[in-house]
Amino acid sequence: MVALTELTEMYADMVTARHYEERLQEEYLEGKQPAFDISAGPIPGELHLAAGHEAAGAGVCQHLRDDDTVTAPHRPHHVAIAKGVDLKRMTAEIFGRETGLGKGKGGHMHLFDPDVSFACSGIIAEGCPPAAGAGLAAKKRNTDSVAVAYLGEGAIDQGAFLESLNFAAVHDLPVVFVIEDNDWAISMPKERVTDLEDGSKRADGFDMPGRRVDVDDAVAVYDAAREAVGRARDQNGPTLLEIQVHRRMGHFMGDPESYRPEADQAAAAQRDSIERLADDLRAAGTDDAELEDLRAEAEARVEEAIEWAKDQPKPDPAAAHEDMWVNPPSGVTDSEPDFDLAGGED
Amino acid sequence: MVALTELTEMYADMVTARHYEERLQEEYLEGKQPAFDISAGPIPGELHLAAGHEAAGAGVCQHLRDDDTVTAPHRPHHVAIAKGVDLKRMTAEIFGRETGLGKGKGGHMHLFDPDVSFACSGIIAEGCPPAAGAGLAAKKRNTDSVAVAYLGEGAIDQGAFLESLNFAAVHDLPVVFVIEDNDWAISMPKERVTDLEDGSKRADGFDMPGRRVDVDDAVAVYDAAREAVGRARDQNGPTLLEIQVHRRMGHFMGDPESYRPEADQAAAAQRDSIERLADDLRAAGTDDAELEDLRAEAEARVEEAIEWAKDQPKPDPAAAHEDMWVNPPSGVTDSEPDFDLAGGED
Amino acid sequence: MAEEITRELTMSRAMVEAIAGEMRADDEVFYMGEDVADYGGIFDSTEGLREEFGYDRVMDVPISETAYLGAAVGAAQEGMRPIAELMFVDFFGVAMDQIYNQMAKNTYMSGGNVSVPMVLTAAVGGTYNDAAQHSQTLYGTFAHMPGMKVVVPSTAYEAKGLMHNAIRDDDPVVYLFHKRLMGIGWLPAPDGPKTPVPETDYTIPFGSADVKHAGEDVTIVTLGLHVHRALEAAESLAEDGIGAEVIDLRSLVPLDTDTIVESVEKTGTLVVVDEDYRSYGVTGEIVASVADEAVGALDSVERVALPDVPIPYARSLENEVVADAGDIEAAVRRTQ
Amino acid sequence: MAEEITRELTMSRAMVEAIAGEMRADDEVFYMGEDVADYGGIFDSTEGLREEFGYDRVMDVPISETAYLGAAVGAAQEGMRPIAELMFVDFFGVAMDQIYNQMAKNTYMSGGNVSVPMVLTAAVGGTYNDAAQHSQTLYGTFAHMPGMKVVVPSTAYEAKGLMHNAIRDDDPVVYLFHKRLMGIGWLPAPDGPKTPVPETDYTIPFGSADVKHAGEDVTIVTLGLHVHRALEAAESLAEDGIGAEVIDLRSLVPLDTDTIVESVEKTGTLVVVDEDYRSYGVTGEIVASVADEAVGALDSVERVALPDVPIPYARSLENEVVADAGDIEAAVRRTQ
Ligand SMILES: Cc1ncc(C[n+]2csc(CCOP(=O)(O)OP(=O)(O)O)c2C)c(N)n1
Ligand SMILES: Cc1ncc(C[n+]2csc(CCOP(=O)(O)OP(=O)(O)O)c2C)c(N)n1
Ligand SMILES: [Mg+2]
Ligand SMILES: [Mg+2]
Repeated sequence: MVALTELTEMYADMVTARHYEERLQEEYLEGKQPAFDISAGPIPGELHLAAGHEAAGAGVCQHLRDDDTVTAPHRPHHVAIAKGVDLKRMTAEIFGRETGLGKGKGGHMHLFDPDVSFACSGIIAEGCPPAAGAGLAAKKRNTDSVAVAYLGEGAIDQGAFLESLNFAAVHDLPVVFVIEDNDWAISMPKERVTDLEDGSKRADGFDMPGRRVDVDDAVAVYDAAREAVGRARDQNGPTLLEIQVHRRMGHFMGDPESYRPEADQAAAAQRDSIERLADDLRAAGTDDAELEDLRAEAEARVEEAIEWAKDQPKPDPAAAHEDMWVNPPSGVTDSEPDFDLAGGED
Repeated sequence: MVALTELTEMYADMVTARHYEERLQEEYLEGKQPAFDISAGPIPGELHLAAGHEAAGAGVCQHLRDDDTVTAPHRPHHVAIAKGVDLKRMTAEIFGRETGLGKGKGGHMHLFDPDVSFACSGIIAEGCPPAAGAGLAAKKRNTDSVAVAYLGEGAIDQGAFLESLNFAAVHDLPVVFVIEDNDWAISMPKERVTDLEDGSKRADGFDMPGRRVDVDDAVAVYDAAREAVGRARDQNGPTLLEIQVHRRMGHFMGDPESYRPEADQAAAAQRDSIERLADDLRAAGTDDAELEDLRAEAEARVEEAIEWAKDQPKPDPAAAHEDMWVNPPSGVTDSEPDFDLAGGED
Repeated sequence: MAEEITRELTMSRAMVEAIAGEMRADDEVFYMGEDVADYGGIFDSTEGLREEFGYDRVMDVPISETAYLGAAVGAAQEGMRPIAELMFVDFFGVAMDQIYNQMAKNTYMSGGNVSVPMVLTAAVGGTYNDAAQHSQTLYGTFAHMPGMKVVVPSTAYEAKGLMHNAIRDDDPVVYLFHKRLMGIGWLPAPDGPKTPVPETDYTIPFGSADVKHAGEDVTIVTLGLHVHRALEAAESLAEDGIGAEVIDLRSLVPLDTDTIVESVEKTGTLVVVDEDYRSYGVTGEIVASVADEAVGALDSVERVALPDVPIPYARSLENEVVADAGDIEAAVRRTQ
Repeated sequence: MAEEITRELTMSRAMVEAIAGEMRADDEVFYMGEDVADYGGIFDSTEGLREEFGYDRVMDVPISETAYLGAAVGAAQEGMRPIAELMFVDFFGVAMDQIYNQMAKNTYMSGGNVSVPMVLTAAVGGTYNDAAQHSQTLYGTFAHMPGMKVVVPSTAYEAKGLMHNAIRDDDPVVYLFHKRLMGIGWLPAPDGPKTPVPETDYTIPFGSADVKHAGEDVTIVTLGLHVHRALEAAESLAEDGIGAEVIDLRSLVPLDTDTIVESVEKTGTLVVVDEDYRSYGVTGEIVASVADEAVGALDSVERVALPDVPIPYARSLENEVVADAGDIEAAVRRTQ
C-alpha cells in the first residue's frame, strides 16, 4: 500500500509533466507554422517531449532525496520535474534565456541543477557512467545517497550503459539503472535492433538483479523502485529496472512518425498512466474535485513557469565567451615561484 | 571422440606455438641484458607472449577454414599459428623486416594475413566489431563462412565486446566469441574488476548461448568449439565461449610480475595443456617417438622461420611514407569531367 | 562543348542519387546507420533507398556505433563496400577507436596488405540551435589523424561527384555533409547548395579545391556551409570594389595547397573561414600551409572560426560564435 | 634570494610526489586507472601510492574506459577530485564521448553551474617501437576541442608544479606525460628530464611557456620530449654560431602566444617541432598564431612533425617519422 500523500505527490508530478510537455509543444510549434522550420520560433533546436513517460519519472523519483543524483537522457523533462528541478529556470533554459539553468548555453538536452543533483546529456547512455561516479562518490564518502541513471530501451545496446553495469556491480555501487521502454528508438522498433524483448534481462549477464515493470502504472513503478532504491541506499548494490512507457508524441517535435503504424500510435494514446493513477487515488478516497485541484495547480505552476521564462532576457551575445572555466585559464595560480634550481636547465 | 589426425594437428599447432613463444622470448631479451631496455635488441616494442594459451588457439581454429575470419587481441601468436598464418612472414613482421606481413609497419600486435583471413589489434576488445562485420559479410553473401573473435577475460568489461554481442545476436550472425581467461589483466586479478567469475555468463544478458570450458584441455575446447562453430556455420547464430587458460609468462616481456603470488605462478606452470594433449594422443595410440617427431618438426619450423626472418632486410626509411593509401589520394579519379552547369556557381 | 545541364537537385537528392547508382551497379555496396531504413536518414541521407533496395542493403542498426562502424570495417576488409552513417559527427566519441585505430590505420599497419573500402558518412554543423553536443563540424579532428580521406561537399553537384568517388575508392573516406545544406524540409537551406546536377555518374577527385568566385584582392579559403556565406560576403565586397577569391576546399585530406598558394601569391591576403573550433584546426593548417610554401607572399592573415568554446544553445549565443557573411566581410575589411 | 635546490628527481617521482601531496592534503583526491594499484602504473605514474593510500584511493578499474572516466566525471561533479588515467593516450577513442562531450563541456553547458574538477592523465609518445596504436601523442586532438586545459611537462620540475596546479584546478585538466621522459627503468630517459625539484609544494601556472634556451637567430617552439631534442640541436647550432631560442610550451591550452611572438619578433624565424601528426595540429596552430599577431615578423617558417602517417613499428621506420635533434638542426639550417 502506497501512502495517500505519496500517491498525491506522484500525481502532481505526473500532471505537471504532462501539461508541461503539451504546453511546450504549443510554444515550440509557434513560429514553425505553416512550414515547419526547426530554427524558427521561440524555442530553438530539437525538442524531445516525454508525454507518456510520466510514471517512470514519478514512480522512481518519489524515493529520492535532493542529494541523490539523477542523470537523464535527451528526453528529460518528466524526470527533472519529479526530481524537483527548478521549473522556472529549467523553462528559461529551454527558451534559451539568460536566467536559465545554464544561462541559455545548454538547452533542453543539457539541464544541470546541482541543487537537486540533476543532470542530463544528449548522447545515448552517456549519463550512465557519471551516475555510477556519483554512486562511487557516495560510497567513498560513506553517505547513504544513491544515484539513478535513466535511459531509453534503445540505449541498452550502447557500451556506456553496459560498461556501467559491470562497474556498478563490481564495486557494489548504490546505483539504479532505469530503462524507459517506449518501444521505439526514433523510427526503429525494439525488435529490429535489440536481442532482448525484456531489457531488464541485461542484468543477467552482469550478476545484478533486474526487473521489468511491464505496465505503465505509477504504483507498480513505485513498488519496484522502492526495492531497488532501498537496496542501493542500504549499500546492497545496484539494480536494473525496465519500465514500459508509451511515446504519445513524435520522437522529436516535427517527427512525421510516418514509419509508425497507426494502431501503435492509437494504443499509446489509449494507455494512460495518469488516468490509472487517478483511479488509484479515487480508490484511496480522493474525490474528483481534489483531483481537479491538483491538476489546476499543476497547470498554474506550468503556466507561471512559462510566463516567467518568456519574460526573461535573452543572453547578451558576448556571454558566449564566458563560462568556459570556473577557475582562470592559468589554474589556481598565475605566477611561478622563484626557485634556484641547481644544475637545472632554467 | 576426436579423430587422431585432428588431435595430431592440434598438438602440432600447440607445440609450435609454445616453442615459438619460448624462442621469441630469447630473441627479445637479447640486447636487453643486463638492464632491460625495451627499445634495444633485435625485436623492438612490447611483446605479449601466449605460453599457456595454446589450447584456446588450437581447439577452436581446428574447426576453421581459410575463409573463416579470425580477429585476435594483443596476444595473438598462438591463434595465428593455429589459423595457419604464414609463419615466416609473421616472424619477419615481429622482427620489423621489410618482408613481414605488414612490411615492418604493423608489428606483433598488428598482424594481417588476408590469405587466411587473420587480423589482430592492440586495443582491448576492438577486434570484436570487425569480426561481427565479417560475419555480416558472410550472411549478406550467403556463404557459410564464420568469424571468430578472441579476447581476454579482462576485455569482457569493454563496450566494444558487449555491443558486439547484441549486434551479432540481433542479426543472428555466424560469430563465435572466445574469451581466453588467464585470470589476469596485466596486474589486475579478475575479481577486482569484473562482476562475474564465469565470463561466459555475459551471454545470459544477450540472449545468446554461453559456455565455459573450465579446464585447460584442448579436447574439451575442441568439443565446445565444434558446437559453437557448427551453430554459426549452420546459420543458427552466435555463441560465447570462455576457456580457462594460464599465463605462464609475464603480461609482456619485462613484466616483473611482482604483483603476482608465487603460488599462482607455480600453478600456471604446472597446468600444461600440451602434456595433457600428449596423454590423449598416447591413449589414442601415438607413441612417444611420434610425439617427439612432432615436437622436433615444430621446433624446426620455428627455427627456420626465425632464421629466415632475421635474414630479411630492414625496411628502407623512405618506406615509412608509403602504404598510406591503396588508391591514389585523389580516389579513383584525378580529373573532373567538364559539364556546362547552367546557372551553377562555377 | 559539353551539353548544358539544367536539372537542379538538393544536396540530399544528389547524395542519395550517387549512393543509389553505386548500389545498383554493385551488390556489395550497402548502407548502415540509425534510422536510415524507414526514416530515410534523419537528414535525408538515405531517403527512398530502403524502398528500392530493402532492409538488407539499407540497414537500421542498434545504437551501438562501435559495433556497427566496426562491423563496417570488418565487412570492408572482406571486400564489401559498406557505407556507414554516424547520425551526428558529434557522436564520434562513442566509436572513435573503430574509426581511428581500425578503419583509418589498418591499411598502413598491414603494409597495404589489407584495404578498407568503406565510407563513413556523418551530418555536421550548426545554425539551428542544437547546442554543444549536436552542432559541431569537427573538421579539424578528422583531418588531423592520418588514414582517412576527408571530404566536405558544399553543393549538390559536389555531393554527387564526391560520393561516387568515395564509394569507388578502396580507401576509407569520411564524407561530412552539412545539415543546413541538405535541403531538408524542416531545415531550410540557403540558395547556393541546390545546383544543376548531371544525370550521369561522375566523380570529383579529392584534393581538388574549387575556385567558386574569382578575385584579385583577397583569398577566402573555406568549406561546407561557409562557402555560401563567403560567396555572399564576396558579392557585398565586390560592390565596394574588393575582389574576393573564394576557394571551396571540397576535401581536407588530401588538401589542395597549390590552388590556395597560387591565389595568395596573387592577392597577398588570406582569410580562412571555418565552422570548426579555431585553435589547432583547419584555419591554423591553411595558414601554416601557405606559410610553408610562400611565407613572403603573406601580407595579411585573418582566421574566422568558432571561438574556442562549445557551441551554445540560445540563438543570440550561437549566432555570436558561428560566423555569418557579415563576419567574413568584416574580417576581409580588416585585411585591406 | 631563493634557497638552492639540489635534490634531483625523475619525472615520474616528481609527478607522484605532487599526487601524494594532494592526496595527503585532501581526502577527496583519488586516483583511478588500470594497473595503478599493485603495478604502480605501467609508466610509474602511481608508483608507491597504493602502499601509502590503499586500494580505495588508488583504484584499479575494469578495462572500461568509458565507465571509469565517466565515473570520474560523475564523482567530480559531486565535488570529489578524481585523477583518472588513460593508460595510453592512444586509447582515447574508446572513451572520447566521456572525455569530450561530458568532462570538457559540462561546465560551459551548465553556464558555470557545474564544475568538473578532475585530472585526466595519459601516457604519450613513441621512440620505443610500440607502433601505430601505442605511440602517439595526440597533442593536437586534445588541444583542438575546447573545454580541457592541456598540459605537457618536459621535466621533473614541471611535472610536479603542473600536477599540483592541475589537481587544485576546478576545471578539467588533461595531463599528458611522455613515456620516454618518466625515467622508467626499462625505458631509459635522456638526460634532461631529471632535474632538481623543490621539496615544497608549488604550482606552475598554465599558459606560461618557458624559455629553456635563449637565442637570437631562430625561435624553436616545442614541448614534451622534443624540448630535449631541441636543446640538443641548440647546443650543436651554437657551435656554428647560430643562436636558437628554445621555448617549451608546457601547456597547449591555454597557449602562451606572447612568449612565442616576442621571440619571433626578435629572431624572425620560427621552427615548430612536434611529436604529433603534422597536419591540422600543433605546428599549424603555432605558425598561425604568430601570423595572427605578427605576420610581418615571420621571415622564415619550418614545421618539424610526424608526417601524416600512422606511426610505423620497425626501428628504421619509426626513426624516420619521429624527429631527432639532427632533423631539428637541419630544419633550422634551412631557415638560415
Ligand atoms: C551515441 C548516440 N547515438 C545516436 C544518437 C541519436 N539519438 C538520439 S535519441 C535516439 C533514440 C533513442 O531511443 P531510446 O533510447 O529508446 O529513447 P527514446 O527516444 O525512445 O526516449 C537516437 C538514436 C545519440 N544522441 N547518441
Ligand atoms: C582499450 C584499451 N585499454 C587498455 C589497454 C591496455 N592493455 C593491454 S593488454 C591489457 C590487459 C588485457 O587483459 P586480458 O584481456 O585479460 O588479456 P591478457 O593480456 O590476459 O591475455 C590492457 C589493460 C588496451 N590495449 N586497450
Ligand atoms: Mg525508446
Ligand atoms: Mg587475461
